[in-house]
Amino acid sequence: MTANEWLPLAVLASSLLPGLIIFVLPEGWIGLRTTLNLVGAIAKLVLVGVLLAGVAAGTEYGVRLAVLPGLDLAFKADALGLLFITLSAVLWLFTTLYAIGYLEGAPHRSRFFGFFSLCVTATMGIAMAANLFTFFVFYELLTLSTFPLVVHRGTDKAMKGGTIYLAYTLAGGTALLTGIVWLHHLLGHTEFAHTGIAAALGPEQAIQLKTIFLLLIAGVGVKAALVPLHGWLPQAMVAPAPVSALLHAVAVVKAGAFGIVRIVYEIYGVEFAQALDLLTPLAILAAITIVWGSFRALFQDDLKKRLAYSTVSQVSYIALGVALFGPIGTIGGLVHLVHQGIMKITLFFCAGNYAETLGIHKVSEMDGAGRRMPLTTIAFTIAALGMIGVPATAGAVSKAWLSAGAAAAGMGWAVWVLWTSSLLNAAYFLPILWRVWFRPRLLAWPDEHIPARPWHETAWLLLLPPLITATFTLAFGLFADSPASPLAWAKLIAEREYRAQRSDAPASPPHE
Amino acid sequence: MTGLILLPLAWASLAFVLGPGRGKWLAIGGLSAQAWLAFDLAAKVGAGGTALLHPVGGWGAPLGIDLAADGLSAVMLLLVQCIALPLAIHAGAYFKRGDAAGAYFWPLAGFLIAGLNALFLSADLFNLYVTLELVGLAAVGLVAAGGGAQQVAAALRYLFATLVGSGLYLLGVALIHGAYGTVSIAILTPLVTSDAPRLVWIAGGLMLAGLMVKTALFPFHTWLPSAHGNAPAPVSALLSALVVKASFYLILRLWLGPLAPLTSAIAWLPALLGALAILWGSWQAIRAERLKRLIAYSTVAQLGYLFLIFPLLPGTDALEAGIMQAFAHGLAKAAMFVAAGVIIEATGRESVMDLSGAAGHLPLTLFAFGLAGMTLMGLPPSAGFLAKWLLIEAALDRGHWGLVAVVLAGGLLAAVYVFRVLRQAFLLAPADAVVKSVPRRLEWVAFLLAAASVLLGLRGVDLVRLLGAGA
Amino acid sequence: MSLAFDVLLALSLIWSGVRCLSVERLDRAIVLFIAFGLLMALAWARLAAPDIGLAEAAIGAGLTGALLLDAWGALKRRRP
Amino acid sequence: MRRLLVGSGAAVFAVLLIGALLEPLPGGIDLRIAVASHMAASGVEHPVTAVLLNFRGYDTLLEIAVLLLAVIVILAGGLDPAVDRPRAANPILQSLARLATPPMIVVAVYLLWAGAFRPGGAFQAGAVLAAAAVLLHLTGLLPSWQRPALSLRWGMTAGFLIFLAVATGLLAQGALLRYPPAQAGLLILLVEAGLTVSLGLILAGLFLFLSRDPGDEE
Amino acid sequence: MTSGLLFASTGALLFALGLAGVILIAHLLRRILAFNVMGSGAFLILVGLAQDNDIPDPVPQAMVLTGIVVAVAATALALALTRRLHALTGEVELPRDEA
Repeated sequence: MTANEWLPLAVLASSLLPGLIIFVLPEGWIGLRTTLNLVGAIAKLVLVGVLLAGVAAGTEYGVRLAVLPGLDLAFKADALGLLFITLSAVLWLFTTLYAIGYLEGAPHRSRFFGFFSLCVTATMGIAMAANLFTFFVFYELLTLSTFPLVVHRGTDKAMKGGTIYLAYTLAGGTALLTGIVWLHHLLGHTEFAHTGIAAALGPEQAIQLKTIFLLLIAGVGVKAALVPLHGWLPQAMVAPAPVSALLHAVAVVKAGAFGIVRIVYEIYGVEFAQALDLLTPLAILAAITIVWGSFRALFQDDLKKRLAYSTVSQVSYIALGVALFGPIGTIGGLVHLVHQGIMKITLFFCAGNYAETLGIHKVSEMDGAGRRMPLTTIAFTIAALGMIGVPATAGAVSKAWLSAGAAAAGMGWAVWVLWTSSLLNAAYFLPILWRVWFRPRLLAWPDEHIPARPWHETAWLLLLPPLITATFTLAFGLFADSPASPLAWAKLIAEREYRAQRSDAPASPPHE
Repeated sequence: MTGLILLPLAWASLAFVLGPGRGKWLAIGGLSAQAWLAFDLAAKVGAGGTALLHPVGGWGAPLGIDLAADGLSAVMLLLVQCIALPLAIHAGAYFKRGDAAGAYFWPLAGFLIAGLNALFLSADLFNLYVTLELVGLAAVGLVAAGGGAQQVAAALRYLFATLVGSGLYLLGVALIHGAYGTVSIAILTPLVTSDAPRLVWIAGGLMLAGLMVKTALFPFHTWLPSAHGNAPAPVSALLSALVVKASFYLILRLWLGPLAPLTSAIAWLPALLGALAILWGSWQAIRAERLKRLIAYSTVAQLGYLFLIFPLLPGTDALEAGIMQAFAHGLAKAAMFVAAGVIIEATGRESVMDLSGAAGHLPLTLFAFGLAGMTLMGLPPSAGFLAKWLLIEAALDRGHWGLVAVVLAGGLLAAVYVFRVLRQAFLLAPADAVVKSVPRRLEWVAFLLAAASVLLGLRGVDLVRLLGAGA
Repeated sequence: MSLAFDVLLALSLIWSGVRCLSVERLDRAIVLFIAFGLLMALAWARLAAPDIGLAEAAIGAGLTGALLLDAWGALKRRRP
Repeated sequence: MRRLLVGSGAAVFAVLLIGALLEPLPGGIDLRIAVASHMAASGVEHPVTAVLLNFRGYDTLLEIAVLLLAVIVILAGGLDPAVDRPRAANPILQSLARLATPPMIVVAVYLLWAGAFRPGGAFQAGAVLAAAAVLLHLTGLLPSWQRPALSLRWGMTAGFLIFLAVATGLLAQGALLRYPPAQAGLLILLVEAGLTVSLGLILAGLFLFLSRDPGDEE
Repeated sequence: MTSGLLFASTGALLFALGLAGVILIAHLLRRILAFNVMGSGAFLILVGLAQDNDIPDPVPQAMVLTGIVVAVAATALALALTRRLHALTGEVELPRDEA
């Protein structure tokens, strides 16, 4: 086995093995558990770094294992996959740090971190899947490994949220499976390829292909929280804050969005999907989701619920980008995959901090929190402004490319959708910012935990992660043109995805 | 090949001579040797690509009885030894010294396993009847052993079902013998044609019906939940994982062998019953009050999948789907019953509603239960998923969308009852809950079996290759 | 002549079979069953199967009959 | 309603079956010739015994296992602490039973020996032995069995173990139970002798283990 | 009609009778009787059908001998369980299964 073959497996193993060991560790072995977690997370980052360098240089990483005759579990690390892998690996490290701080002293931590690691392993598998079959395997594993995290608190409310989560995702998985087996039956394989593979079938199969597309998108759309399949996401906010981070930024909704990208680009191929008239309905669905999510977010008093609806809306930016025929839209969608993750995880970290430190769960309780927890609130503010798309933040970059992509694809209406959404974003985030910074505190905090050292506004493990991710939010906006930015990588992907199908990759960024 | 029959017969009878409660190490030693023999046989069959034949007495059919091992037999034998050995280790820890239920466990289990191995190797219809009786009576004995009224009633219910089943089968054999003068499968197969006399059609129907009763196919399933739901955990595991598969195997043998020219007309009947079994069994599992009864009804449902393959036979992937399902369910169900045994032992409660907090106290067991549940739900990467995949592909191959729908619906229903348990277990424990400590070995057996049912999903290709040998 | 005997024997078999399953009293049913076993032994003899005849008489009628009677006794004694 | 349904179903089935039985059948394989031509190598002269212990001896091996299994199941079923009911001790019956026992044993031995060339054999012999035991029990001379002692367990299992050992030993001949024609007679007699004793004990056991009256309150 | 076929037909009737009995009769002891009648029917067919012209065929005869012994084993077992059930509950019929 060559290095190019085992590297992808090592990426999986770097979270799988620590996870399995953690499962059987006695609850009290905190030191070893923490070490395992961090060693795994850092090892993964190192491995991902090696992969990034290799893929940028054009090396191909891949390995496959026959599961049934004609059916392979296959992995590859390509530019698109690495975008997702890098995002998850980086955020996993911060989420782990945050979770260690957040769960200090809580029961069942071995179980929690075990499933946590499995969850990330599943995400890595999704990112590196070289065919739809492998994608599905890890997609379902992700469902299963997140369920125990969602219900971790063991309360009736947690169970309700968990059950709804399962009902949606398992039903979605069933649709996805149907589509995949059907496709496999028609094509004999489901390997991802830059030009797509569905075009190999003749036009007489158009109806079947459209039905399969519907099934596949319904399957991944559940996790991507496309309206009307989004109902689980607001319910799942009962989970502990690190799990919300996982659901909204690191793994679950991202897996769905990533699935849409793979299916459109590498199963159907953009050209063929366009020829089958699949892109416009997808764009419309994404647009509806964007507006509806933002609209619902307006009316949520529960902070995490508001953030959850915001996710519903923001993740569909990715789907919209994918559905905009042309490389500029693609770049916008892909870069938002990263940007949304960075921004949303910051928001959830901060929400967790408010809840843990002050007992704040509702927007209406947040008056004056900025003065009590200035650092947390600064991070929150940066991320919220990013979500709105204020210039100099990562969000602005995404929206600029998406708008340009919509214009280039001749879908002027999508530009309006983006503007509407930005206005709604502002409408549900700015009141929060106003409350935390400018409204005076009149009442006592609902449930305040005084930190051990009073000059810290909260435990440093809880504070550090949001500050770092907030910094990223700014950096990715300010230095979008740097070759190390997510935008540069998204361009690389778009170039590779389109090189096979279209000649001209975009050279210059659109004007903002 | 003969070692797989002789060894368990020997250790079973010696365990009886040793006396009540004794024979554990004899059994574990014997089963280890058997496991080696089964792998060896699989390797030989797989390498040679043809069936191995052993004419008992040196006479050869039709005068004598032939033993035959092809890929299908080899797979089933592997299944038996791979499940029996861990279960023996489990049972060794489960039954305490002086436990009435365990007093004769070893000889009974030995005869059961001997009967199963003999059944999977036999190529003679009447000899198969004897092995069926050996398996059936040993299984009844295991259910009844040392039990109270409920267990005895369950055993009696089971006894009559299995006797009716073997009676119908025996009559079928008698008619076949009357028509052709032989009971050797190999000789009968070319003799039976689609213009066979009516007697042969009746015989085929009787044999299949009898075996369906023994496999607890809906609507003949009524004996199963009480038998599997009331027996001690290792017994339930043996019964659900292996015993019902034996009669299914025989149905498959007949269907693909001597009865092949007669079955095309009725191929939809087993599939229809199988579909009803999936729906009804799952529904009952969803409603069941006791944990073990839930698992037993899940067996009723999972057996239904086995019968969905009949309209797809012979065809690509269909047989593979059935056997993969049998294998996956065997491992997973054994794991699940063992896990349930651990939970009941630890909490002292049998009802699903009383499971709150179990996940906190018995994380490994619950994890095992979850893994086994994955296989039952057919979620990847488990072997149950591969079975589902193969089944759906085979159904698509023939354009049978109805079967696809049933398979998918069954998976979702399974999720409902599996998560019903997991959900309850994840709830916080009531303050007054007392949890006994259980030997870790019990937990590990459940985990290993469950993990095997999942990991087999990564090596399905080997199973399929072996299955193709000598078919 | 021998066919007539066979027919008579077959009819008696059926009659005793039906009766032993339908008769009201359990003890009579068991006795009828033993008679059924003995008739079976005769039938085996008529079918040129003396080995089975012997076994049927000894095991089928004899031992099974004894077991049944003993069980009947036990069930009856304990009837409240 | 259920009675009517099942009853008429059974009737229809019987009619169909009889109809099919009376149809002419194509001539099948006739094993009588094969049996006859291999009798010389079977080691016995009675065809049924040859089939039972040689040609299809494997069936018989498993059948003994079933019988042994039945005893084990009865024991495993959980015997209550037994109250052995004293049988009505009728002195005349007792002396009759005492008188009858030795001849019954002789008959058993005869049947065993006769099985080689005429109807009879281990099963019938074992049954006679069991009958003797039952007779002794019914007259109150032999108490019912409580818990099988080691010797009794050996006795019930010995026949099966001898059979199993012979079957396994003959693997050296190239196949399970492949008797070399020269020694076949002797080996079969050995197996049958073992089986007679064990079958006698097992069949008696079926009765004597059961024939207790657990929890008889009187 | 040969006597073989006559007894085979008798066997068919007895089998059907026994089968109906096993299904319909609730009293366990009677059900055991029915099972034995059913078995006898199958045995008669096995030998009777092979006996079309009065020369005996030892192979089905040996099979029936095996079958009879198996049937006795099953009967003894059934009786043991019936007695055990009666000792525990005082019932001679199976209780209803739990829901």
